[in-house]
Amino acid sequence: MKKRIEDLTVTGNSRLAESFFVIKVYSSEGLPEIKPGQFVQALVTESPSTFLRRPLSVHDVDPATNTISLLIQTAGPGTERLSRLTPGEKLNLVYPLGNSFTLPAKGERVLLTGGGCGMAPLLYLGRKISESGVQPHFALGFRNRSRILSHKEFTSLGPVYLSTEDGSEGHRGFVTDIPEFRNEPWDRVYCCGPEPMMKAVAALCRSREIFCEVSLENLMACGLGICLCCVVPTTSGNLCSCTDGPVFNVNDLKWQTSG
Amino acid sequence: MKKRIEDLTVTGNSRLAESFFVIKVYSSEGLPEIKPGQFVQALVTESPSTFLRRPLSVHDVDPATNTISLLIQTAGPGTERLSRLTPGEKLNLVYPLGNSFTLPAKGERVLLTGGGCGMAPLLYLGRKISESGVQPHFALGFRNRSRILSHKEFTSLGPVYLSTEDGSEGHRGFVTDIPEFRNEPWDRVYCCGPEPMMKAVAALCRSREIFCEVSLENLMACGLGICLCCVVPTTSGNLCSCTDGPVFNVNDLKWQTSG
Amino acid sequence: MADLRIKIGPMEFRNPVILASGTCGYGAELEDFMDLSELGGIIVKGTTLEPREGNPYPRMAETASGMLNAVGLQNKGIDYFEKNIYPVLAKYDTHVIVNVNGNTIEEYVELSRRLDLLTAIPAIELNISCPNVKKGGMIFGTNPASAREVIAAVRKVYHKTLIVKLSPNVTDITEFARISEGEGAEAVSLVNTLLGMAIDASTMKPKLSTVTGGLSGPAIKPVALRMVWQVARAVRIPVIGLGGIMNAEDAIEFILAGATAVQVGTVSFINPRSGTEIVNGIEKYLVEKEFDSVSRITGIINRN
Amino acid sequence: MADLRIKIGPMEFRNPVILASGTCGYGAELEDFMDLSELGGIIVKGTTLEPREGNPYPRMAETASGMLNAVGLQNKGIDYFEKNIYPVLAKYDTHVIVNVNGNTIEEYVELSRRLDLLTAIPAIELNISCPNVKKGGMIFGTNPASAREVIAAVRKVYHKTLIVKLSPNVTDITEFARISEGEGAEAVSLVNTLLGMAIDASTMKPKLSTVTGGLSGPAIKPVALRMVWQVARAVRIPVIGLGGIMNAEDAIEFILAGATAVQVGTVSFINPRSGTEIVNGIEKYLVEKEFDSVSRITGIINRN
Ligand SMILES: Cc1cc2nc3c(=O)[nH]c(=O)nc-3n(C[C@H](O)[C@H](O)[C@H](O)COP(=O)(O)OP(=O)(O)OC[C@H]3O[C@@H](n4cnc5c(N)ncnc54)[C@H](O)[C@@H]3O)c2cc1C
Ligand SMILES: Cc1cc2nc3c(=O)[nH]c(=O)nc-3n(C[C@H](O)[C@H](O)[C@H](O)COP(=O)(O)OP(=O)(O)OC[C@H]3O[C@@H](n4cnc5c(N)ncnc54)[C@H](O)[C@@H]3O)c2cc1C
Ligand SMILES: Cc1cc2nc3c(=O)[nH]c(=O)nc-3n(C[C@H](O)[C@H](O)[C@H](O)COP(=O)(O)O)c2cc1C
Ligand SMILES: Cc1cc2nc3c(=O)[nH]c(=O)nc-3n(C[C@H](O)[C@H](O)[C@H](O)COP(=O)(O)O)c2cc1C
Ligand code: FES
Ligand code: FES
Repeated sequence: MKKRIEDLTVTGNSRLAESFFVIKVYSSEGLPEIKPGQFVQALVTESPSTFLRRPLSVHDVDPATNTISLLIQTAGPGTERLSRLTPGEKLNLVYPLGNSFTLPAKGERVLLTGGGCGMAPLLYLGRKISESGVQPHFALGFRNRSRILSHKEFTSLGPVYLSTEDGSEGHRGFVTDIPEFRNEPWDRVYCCGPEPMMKAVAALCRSREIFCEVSLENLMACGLGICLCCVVPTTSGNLCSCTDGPVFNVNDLKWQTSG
Repeated sequence: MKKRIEDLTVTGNSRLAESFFVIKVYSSEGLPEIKPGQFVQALVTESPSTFLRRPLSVHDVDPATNTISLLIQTAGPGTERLSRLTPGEKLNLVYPLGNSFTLPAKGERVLLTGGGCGMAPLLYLGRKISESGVQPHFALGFRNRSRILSHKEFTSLGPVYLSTEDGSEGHRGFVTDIPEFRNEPWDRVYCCGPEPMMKAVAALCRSREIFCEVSLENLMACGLGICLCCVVPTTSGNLCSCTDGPVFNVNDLKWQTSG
Repeated sequence: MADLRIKIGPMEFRNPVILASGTCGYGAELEDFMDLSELGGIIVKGTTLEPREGNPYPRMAETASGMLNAVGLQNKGIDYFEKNIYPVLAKYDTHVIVNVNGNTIEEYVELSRRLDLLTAIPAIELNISCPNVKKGGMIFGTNPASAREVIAAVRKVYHKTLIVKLSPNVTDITEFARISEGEGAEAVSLVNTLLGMAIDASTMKPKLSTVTGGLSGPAIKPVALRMVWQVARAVRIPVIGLGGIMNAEDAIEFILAGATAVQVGTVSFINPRSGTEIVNGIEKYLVEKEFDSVSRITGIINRN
Repeated sequence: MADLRIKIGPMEFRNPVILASGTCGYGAELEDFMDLSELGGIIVKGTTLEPREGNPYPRMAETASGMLNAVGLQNKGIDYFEKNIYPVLAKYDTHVIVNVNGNTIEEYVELSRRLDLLTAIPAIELNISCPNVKKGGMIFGTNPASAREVIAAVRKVYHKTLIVKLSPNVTDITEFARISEGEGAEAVSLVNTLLGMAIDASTMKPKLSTVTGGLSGPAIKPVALRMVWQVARAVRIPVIGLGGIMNAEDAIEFILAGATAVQVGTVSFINPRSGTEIVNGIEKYLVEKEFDSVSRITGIINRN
């Protein structure tokens, strides 16, 4: 799968909630094959304090229209500028980058869990899992009711369980407090979200010996494996989260030591 | 006259000709007194390669609507960004800056001459001269017919003589080749334009002992007299063109030595 | 309310924000934009014994997140300063510090002696780091023996607060800080500009009349911050940090790295009221983080 | 058509554009974006005798028009290189140069000796300027005696083209260039990164695990250009210029200042095909300006 650098055309920008939005970009060259869990490196123009590209997970792919969706949370000047993209503008991407989630085998019970912009890669992953004939379940965590992102598209793929930290909707607490998460016999759990969430999910899965993959969001300069800035300590030494990841099996990560 | 730093609101942006445009900005605080020849320092946002403010002459002032006009030529990334300003956007200015042209006495015969973006300060100067009861005449020079800027507003103030380098409209040659310039008994000549033009005008005026003021466009960092980067050699030593100028009487300039 | 006061030698400053030399004129130029009495102090233009015309135009080139200057210490000399500028400065309700320059040790000494007599000037900043003059300047600031000699000589005749302004164009800036401390300076300030250069590819010529010039602005902030951190760990006298500060957050970073005070330079060209904005921003930060004084965060990154 | 060929020692390069060490991996990572055979050469990752894990995460911080890195020479060591990487590199139709690092002179020498035997590697770049390792690295590049010693020692065992990569973190870089020339290096390359630092005001902590790191990108271009200009006037061996080159215009500025060739570093992170774009841009410039070869403009600003 060749990586490319390409000017895509913004075809949509819709706000999901305070500080979350979805950008759709269209490739006139025709999209390459993109695997769930892969990401793009987006060039942010017109933002004087943004020097490097910004890594963003592929949220969804529509091969019929050659369109990629990106689910973005405003975190600073770079994402703020992206939030103001309007249809017709160009967005230069280097993509597709990184490895991908391992798809389940037929008949496995799989849970996709995440929160905030960590939901980004889960939609496309859920779609691919669903296409492979397996039913994805989703466990999504939010701070409170007002921070809940629209998740219609998730619901169309499988059951969605919600948690909010204050209990204002769904189960009170974190995703790991959702009864379906704790009690059902999952074969695989996929997770993307803030580091504490991923660590909690990983701990739960380890204790129950569930296969668990997480998608890391380490700081990146290149996204191409040439700067070695995005490393994560693993059982096989420091690996680049941009090429050996961003998806890692939690058993390979040395999380106990790094924080 | 106090200088200020203020967010003004863009109320208009109209293209005059290939690479020339006029921006109108509105001050909700009410404009201070602005003298002809003064300039503003405009903050260019969203242009990563533009670090410093950009000096721009006041092209026109409408005290009734608290609006300033700027006539701008696209020269690089900073002015290019300004050319894309749209009504409603803010433009942060430090202004009013610099000295000003010396207004003529009643009954004097005055010629305002310039070319390209050097026309910028001449409209407001012409308006002020006209308001003082003196008839301004204008001699405007252009490369060729297609580069001629719309000058309706000049025409409404006084006679306009044109020159083009290729003779495609008006007199062939430079402004100094315009017969009215050469032959009429001017008491005062005011000039703003490319350096070769200003030097030619200055030489002609000196030889005929005509009072002549030019507005310089030296590179500036601050526009406030604090960086000492914009100096011009004068008979009284190096002076700041941002505070002692931008308007200088040509007799005070040591142009012979500087190039 | 957080206590923003800081001390440098015997001087107490209202707050740690000082306008940097060569970027605030004599203060008056910025009075339309801010109240100078809200600042910790101002360091006026580089001053010399004799008047100087400075370098030929062009003296400035914009660079990525910064600028080069080659002003070359244009000023009217100490006689003019005493007669025409000092009387104005003497009325300011803020610390006014003079930036002292010379071609020779004798010139530095003579100028310092004259400034020692001006009661309304409580301190001088000895500039041994100007990259834009052929003689003196950075030559003193990049050679340890010369640095020691000029600081010692000035110290003998100057009895008030002596700040030495260090050059970043050296292998080991802590060496010069230690020399300053050893020779009795009350503080060091750093950094002056980095020696840089710009070329216009279209004309195939250098952009500055002097070819090289001094680089300032955010581009140099990482280097300045590193040097401030190194120096703060190497000496006990207060460190005044500068280089690329554009806002309160930048200023706070220097303080966290160990700077007792900061100077704001190039930013004044872009935002002429940044001085007081930075004062307010530091106060806001302290209040939000629940520190009762700025001294609580000075050098905090080195504390454990 | 302009002749872009340049020579460094006995080597002829197709054109003066070389990918900089530590910013192009082993070349393969960029092959999807450009044809490496269109480049003058590539300098692969900093290599050491023994494998290295590098520094802990975080190793990177964005700065104004630049970035800091603290990778710390993570690599798998020369054994792994010979067995697994060299066979791939040997097939490239461009000059492949290895960036050589060590903790001790012995390590530099042993590594150079091993590389001398690899026939498809026509040159090494001796990195005496890495700011991100505790031992070796910049310590050799900021002390003239150590620099001389390590260059002399490597020169004895290395018989092909020896390029010495100089540190900008020195008072006088021409001294190190002259030492390199004196000890028989075929060329010098400059600059490596400037030592810098970044702090996160909200967490009150340094952004890098190592506190300080190496600054690269356009922020440092004015300093790099100045040093290249100084060095080009100080030595007769070719100078390879780098530091903040983002496009052909930047590269041309280095050549006008006296660089025989240029390296492109950090820009590859932002535009992974910038290498060939810069080659094409230089050619276009020469044609427009009616120069028949790149050598006609090398150091042109010094010619009158
Ligand atoms: C592989 C990968 C995939 C990602 N996918 C998405 C996505 O789909 N949607 C999305 O909204 N974001 C995603 N991110 C995070 C996103 O890249 C950052 O939020 C973005 O770079 C911030 O840029 P900025 O200029 O807006 O903010 P900055 O000013 O650069 O940063 C603002 C704050 O965010 C922190 N930050 C910046 N980058 C990261 C990071 N990579 N990880 C953690 N903290 C960071 C900074 O330290 C700072 O505190 C992903 C990151 C990676 C590495
Ligand atoms: C007092 C004053 C008044 C001015 N009034 C106007 C005006 O009313 N309208 C207008 O269009 N322009 C005016 N200018 C010039 C204007 O400031 C520059 O064109 C602008 O700064 C260029 O910015 P940029 O980022 O677009 O181009 P840059 O990329 O900065 O520069 C593009 C090219 O223009 C040259 N250049 C930049 N600034 C100047 C300058 N000050 N003088 C000469 N060449 C320059 C550069 O060397 C470069 O070759 C004025 C300048 C001054 C000093
Ligand atoms: C135009 C200009 C003139 C300067 N003149 C002086 C000077 O006379 N004396 C001095 O010590 N520093 C001088 N400096 C250096 C600044 O005081 C300051 O050390 C440097 O610019 C770095 O800080 P900054 O990045 O905040 O500007 C000058 C800087 C600039 C940009
Ligand atoms: C992430 C990173 C890793 C680097 N690794 C090395 C290295 O291993 N050896 C070396 O000599 N230089 C290394 N450098 C320095 C670059 O080769 C180059 O000298 C420097 O980045 C300045 O050039 P630039 O501004 O074009 O990037 C590295 C730079 C970066 C940004
Ligand atoms: S981000 Fe550069 S190697 Fe991963
Ligand atoms: S532009 Fe700074 S003094 Fe004139």
